[in-house]
Amino acid sequence: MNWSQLFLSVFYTLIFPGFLFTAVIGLWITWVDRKITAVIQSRIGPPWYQPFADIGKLFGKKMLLPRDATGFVFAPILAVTGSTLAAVIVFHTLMNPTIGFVGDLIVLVYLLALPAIALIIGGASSRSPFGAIGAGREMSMVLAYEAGFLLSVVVVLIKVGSVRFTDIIAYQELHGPIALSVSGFIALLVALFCIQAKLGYLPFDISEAETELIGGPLAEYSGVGLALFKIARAMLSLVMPVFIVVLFMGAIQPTFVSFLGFLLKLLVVIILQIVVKATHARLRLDQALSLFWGQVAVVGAVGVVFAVLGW
Amino acid sequence: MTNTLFNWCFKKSIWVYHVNAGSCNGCDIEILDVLTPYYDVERFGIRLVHTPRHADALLVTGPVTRQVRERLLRLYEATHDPKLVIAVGSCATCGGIWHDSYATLGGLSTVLPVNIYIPGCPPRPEAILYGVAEALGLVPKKVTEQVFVEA
Amino acid sequence: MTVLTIADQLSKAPGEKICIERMDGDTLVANVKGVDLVDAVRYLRDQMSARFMYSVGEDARQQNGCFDVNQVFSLDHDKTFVVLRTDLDPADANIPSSTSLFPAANWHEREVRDLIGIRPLGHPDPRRLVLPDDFPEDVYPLRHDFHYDEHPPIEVHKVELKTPPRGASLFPIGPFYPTLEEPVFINLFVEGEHIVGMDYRGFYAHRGIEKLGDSKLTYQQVPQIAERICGICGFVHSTTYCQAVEKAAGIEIPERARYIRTILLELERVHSHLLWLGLACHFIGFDTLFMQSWRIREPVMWLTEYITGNRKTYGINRIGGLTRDLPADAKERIFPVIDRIEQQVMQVVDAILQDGSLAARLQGSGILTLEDARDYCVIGPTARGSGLDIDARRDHPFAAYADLDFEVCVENGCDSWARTMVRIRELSEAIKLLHQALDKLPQGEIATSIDSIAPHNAGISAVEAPRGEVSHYVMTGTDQRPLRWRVRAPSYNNLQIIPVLLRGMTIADAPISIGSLDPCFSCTERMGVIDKVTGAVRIYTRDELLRMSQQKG
Amino acid sequence: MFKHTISELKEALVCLEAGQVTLKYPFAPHATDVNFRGKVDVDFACCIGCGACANACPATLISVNDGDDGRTLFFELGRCTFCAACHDACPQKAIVLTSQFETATSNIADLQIRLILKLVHCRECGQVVNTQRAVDLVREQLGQDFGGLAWLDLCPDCRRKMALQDPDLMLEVVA
Repeated sequence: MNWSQLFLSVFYTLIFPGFLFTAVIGLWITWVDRKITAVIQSRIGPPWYQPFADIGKLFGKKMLLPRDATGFVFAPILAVTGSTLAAVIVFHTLMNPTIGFVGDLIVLVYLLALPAIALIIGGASSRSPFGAIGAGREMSMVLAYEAGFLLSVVVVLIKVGSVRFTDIIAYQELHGPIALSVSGFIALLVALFCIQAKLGYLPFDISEAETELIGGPLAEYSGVGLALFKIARAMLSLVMPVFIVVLFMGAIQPTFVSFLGFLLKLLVVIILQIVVKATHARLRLDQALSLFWGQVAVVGAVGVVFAVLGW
Repeated sequence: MTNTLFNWCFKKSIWVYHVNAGSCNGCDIEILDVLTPYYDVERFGIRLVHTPRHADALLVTGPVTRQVRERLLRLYEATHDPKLVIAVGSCATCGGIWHDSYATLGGLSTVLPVNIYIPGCPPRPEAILYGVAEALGLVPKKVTEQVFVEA
Repeated sequence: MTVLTIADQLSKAPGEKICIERMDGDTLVANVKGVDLVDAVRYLRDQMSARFMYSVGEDARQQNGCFDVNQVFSLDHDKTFVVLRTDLDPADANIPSSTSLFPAANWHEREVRDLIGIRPLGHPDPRRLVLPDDFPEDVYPLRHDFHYDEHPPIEVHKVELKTPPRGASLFPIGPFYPTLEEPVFINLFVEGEHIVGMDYRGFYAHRGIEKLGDSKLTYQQVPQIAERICGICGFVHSTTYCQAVEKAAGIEIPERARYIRTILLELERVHSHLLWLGLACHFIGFDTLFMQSWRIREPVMWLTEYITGNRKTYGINRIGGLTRDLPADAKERIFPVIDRIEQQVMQVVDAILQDGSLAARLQGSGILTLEDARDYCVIGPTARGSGLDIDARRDHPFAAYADLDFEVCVENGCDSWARTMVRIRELSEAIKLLHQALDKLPQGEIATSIDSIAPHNAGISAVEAPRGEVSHYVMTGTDQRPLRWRVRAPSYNNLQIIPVLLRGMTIADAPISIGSLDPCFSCTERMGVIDKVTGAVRIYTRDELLRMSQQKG
Repeated sequence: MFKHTISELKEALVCLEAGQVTLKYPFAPHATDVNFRGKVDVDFACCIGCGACANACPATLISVNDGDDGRTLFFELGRCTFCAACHDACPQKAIVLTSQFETATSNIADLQIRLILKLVHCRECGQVVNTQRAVDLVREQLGQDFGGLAWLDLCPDCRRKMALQDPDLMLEVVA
C-alpha cells in the first residue's frame, strides 16, 4: 500500500462516503423527520439547520464523566465507528461494485448491530437505574429484532446464493427487484419492522422511552457523548434505508434515471418510517418481544421457506 | 471563531428542562402549551428534554417550597454549563401569593442565580415565548422600573 | 332519607354514642367521644353506607379549650354530609385511627398529626407526610399560636424510606419526572421490569395555603389563593370555597351567578379533559395525539380569556357571586367553539377507538376493582371507571346543576382504558351542559351584597371537578377571615391507591397507570432519596451560590 | 398488526386535515382580547395614596410607608396575580389594567413601581394626617358647603381636642 492509497482510504472513511457525508445527510434526515412530524402535528417545525445547531451546541457543552468511565467513554465512539464502517461498505460498494469482498453482507449485518451494542454498554456503565434498565431492555430488543432481521437477510441470501453485496445488485439487474417475489416481499415487510426497531423509532423506542426511562441509556450522557450517539443514530437513519432499498428494491445502475429511481425508493422508505413513527404509541417491552418473537419471526420463517421453495 | 460558532449554535438550540418547584400547575401547563401547534416553540430550536443532563436551560416554576429546595440545587448542579435559569410565573419571580408562607422560600432568586424572570399568573404562552427570546437576546426588554415623585 | 331521619337513626345507634349537635341544610354535625369514634365510623360505613371524605383538624383552644377533629362523611344517596366531631384535650391529643375501616383515612390522619399535632393511635404508617424533611418536630403550623410567616430553623428530620424486599432493586420516579408535571417522589421496587412494591414521598408542593387562608387573607381575598391551589381546576376551588362560606353564612347568590359558575366549571372540564387526553398519549409516547388534543383545546383557553380576562386563573369569583358578568355576545361566541371542539374530539376519538397500539397500552393497565375503589374512597372519573356511580353534581347539587339534565358516565372496565372512556364521554356531556346552561341563562344581578359573616358556623361544600369531587370545609371566624379552612382535592384520595394500581404491573405501565388518575399534586399538597447524579453530591450553601452567581455575572 | 398500521395511517390523514395552525407570534404581534388583564399600571396623576389597593391585594404586593420624603407606595409587580382586586378597590380609578404581557426581564427591579406622595402633617402635633392630594380632594369636594375646613390639616386626636374647644368646628366635623 502506498501513500496515495492510504490517503484515499482515509478520505473514504472520514469524508466521503464515510463519516462526514453520511453524518451530514443523516442529520438532515433527522430534520426531515422532525419536519414531517411537525406537519402531521399541525405545526411548523424546526428550521433546516436545526440538527446541525443541536450537534454544534452539544460539542460546545461541558461533559462530566462518572467514575470508572471506560465503558461510558468507549460506547459513543463504538457507535460512531460501527455506523461509519457500515456506511463506507454500503456506499463504496454502490459506487464501485467491483470492490466488494466475499461476506461483506455478513460483516454489514454485524456492523449495523454495533450502535445498539454501544448503547447497551453506555447504559450499563452509566450508573443510573434508568441507564441500567434501558440497557436491559435494549438487550432483549436486540435479540428479538436481530432474529427477524437475519431471517429477512437470509431470504435474500437464498435467492441470490451469495453473501456478496455486489452479487445481490447483479442478481436484481438480471431478475428484477427481489421484493417483487413472494418471499422477497415478505422479507421486505419483516425488514421494515426490524429497522424501525433498530433505529429506535416508535413504536419500538422502548429502551430510550423518554417518558418512562427519561432517555434510558442516554440519560446520563451530555455534551460530546450525547452528540456522538445522536450522530451515530442519524447515520444509521440513512444507511439502514439504503441497505433495505439495495437489498430488496432492485438494482442501481450508473445512469441518472436509475439514480433518481433509487432516491425515490429511498425517500418512500424513509417517509413511511417517519409516518409510522409519528402515529404510534410506544409498545410495552413484553408486547414488542412477543411481536418480534411471534408474528415477525413466524412471517420471516415463512419467507425463508418460500425462498427455499423458490417462490 | 469556534466560540462564535458555539454561541450561535447555543442560541439556536436551547433544550429546556422543566422543574416544578411547588407551583400550582398553571405555569407548567402553559409551558407545555408553548410546545403545542399554536405556539410551536420548536420553530426556534427549543425542545423540552427529560433529564437535566441534556438541558441547556432550567425552566423553573413555583415559589420554591422548603421541601423542594435541596433537590433543586442538585438539579442545578446536574445541568452542565453553559446554562440558563429561567423563572416562569409570579411565584418563581417573587414568591407569588404565598411569598411569606412558612412552607415556601419566596421565589427562585433565593436559591439559584436567575437569568430571566417571566412574571404572569400564569404567563400566557406568548409571554413565555417572549421571555425565552429575550433571554437569548432576540427581542428587547419592554419593562423598566417606574418611579413617580410628586413635584 | 331526610336529614331528620338520618339524625334519628344516628342517635339511636347501638350504645347511643353519637350525639347530634346541629343540623342545617344538608349538613349534620354529631359529637362523638374519642373512645367511641371507631364504633361510630363503623356504624356509618356498615349501616348507612357512608363514604369517608376527609378529616379536618382544628385548633379550637380559644373557643372550647380543645383540639377538634372533624371526620366528614358523605351519604351520597341521601345528598347529605355527616360530620363526626371529636373534642380532644390538648394535653393528651390522641385519636384512634380509622384506617382499618377506611384505608383512605391514612393520609388524612397523618396530615392532622403533622399540622395540628393530634396523634393517630394504631396507625399503620405513622411517618411524616406533609411537612418538609427539614421542618422541626413539635412545630405545628396550623395551630393558632404559629404565625404564618415563621420559618422554623432547619432541623434535619429524616423520613425513613422503605427498603425494597430482597432481590428487588430501586427504580425512582421523581421528584422531577418527565411524565409527572409536578414534583413527587415514588420509589418503585422492581424485579426486572416487574413492580413488586413501592414507597411514596409527596408533598413537595406544600405551600401552606390553608394557613394563609385562615390567618393572613380576608374572606374576599381567599378566592384568589383558592384559585391558585390548582392551575387547571382553579375555578372549581374558588367556587367550592365561596359556596362553603355562602352556606355557613346563609347567603343566597343570584340565579345568574349560579349559571355563570356552571358555565365556567364546564368549560374548565372541557379543557381539563382534553389536556389529560393529550398528556395520557404523551405518557405512552404518542406525541401526535398529544399535540392534536392540545390544539383542539386551545380555543377554550381563548374563550375563557375573553369571558373572564385570564386564561386560567379567572379571578372573578367572590363570596356572594361574581365580579364580572358574561360579555353580551357570549352565547354567540361560545357555541361555535364548543361545537367545533365536539366535532374534532369525535374525529380523534374515532381514531383512538380503532387504534390498536393505544388500546394495547391502556387496556389491562392500572387495574382498580370496584371493591378497592369503594374501600379507598376514590372519586371522580377514577371511581366511575371502576363502576362506582358517584358524582357530586348529582349527589350534592350545587350551582345550577339541579336545573340541568346530564348523564353520569360510568364504565365497568376498571382499567386505564375505562377511565379514558369516562373522560371522553364526560367531554360530550360537558358540551351538552354548556348548551343547556347558556340557553337557560337568566337575566339579573350577578352578586348579592354581604354585610357581615357570623362567626363559628361551619360550611361544607362539594363540587365535581374534572378530577373528582373537591370539597372545602370552612369554619367562619371573627376578624373577617375564616377560622379554619380545609381543602380536600380529589387527588388526595385518588393518589393513595397508587400501590393498588401498580400491583403486578411493569415499569412501562407505571406512568400511564398513575397518569390515568389524572393526579394533581399541587391540589393535594396545597401546601431521602435516590441519587441520580453520579459522583459526589455537594450541597451549596447560600453564600457559595451567591459567589457562583457573581462569578457567572 | 398490519390492520392497525393502516388505521394509524388514516389517523395521520385526520391530523393533516387541520392544517398548519401555528401563530405568527413573536414575528407578528398577537392581539389580546379586550377583556384581558395584563400588567398593572398606575396613573400617578390620579393617585391620592389612600392605600385601598394595598388592603385589597391578596398577594400583598403593595406596601404603604410614610417617611420623611412623603408617603411611598411600592408595587412589587413580580408577584402580581393579575386578579384586578386593586383596580376594583381604587376609589380614584388610578390603577389601570393594561394589556401588556411581554414583561420578562432579567432584573426584578424592572417590575417595581414606586410612588412618592407629599404628606400633610398635623399643624398642632406634627402627626401624619393624610397625603396632600387626599386633603385637597376633600377640600375640593366639600369646600363650597363648609366654608373654611380649618380641621383638614389636623390629625384625628387634635381634631377631637379642637372640637371640644370650639363647638362650631364640632358641628362641621360631625357633618
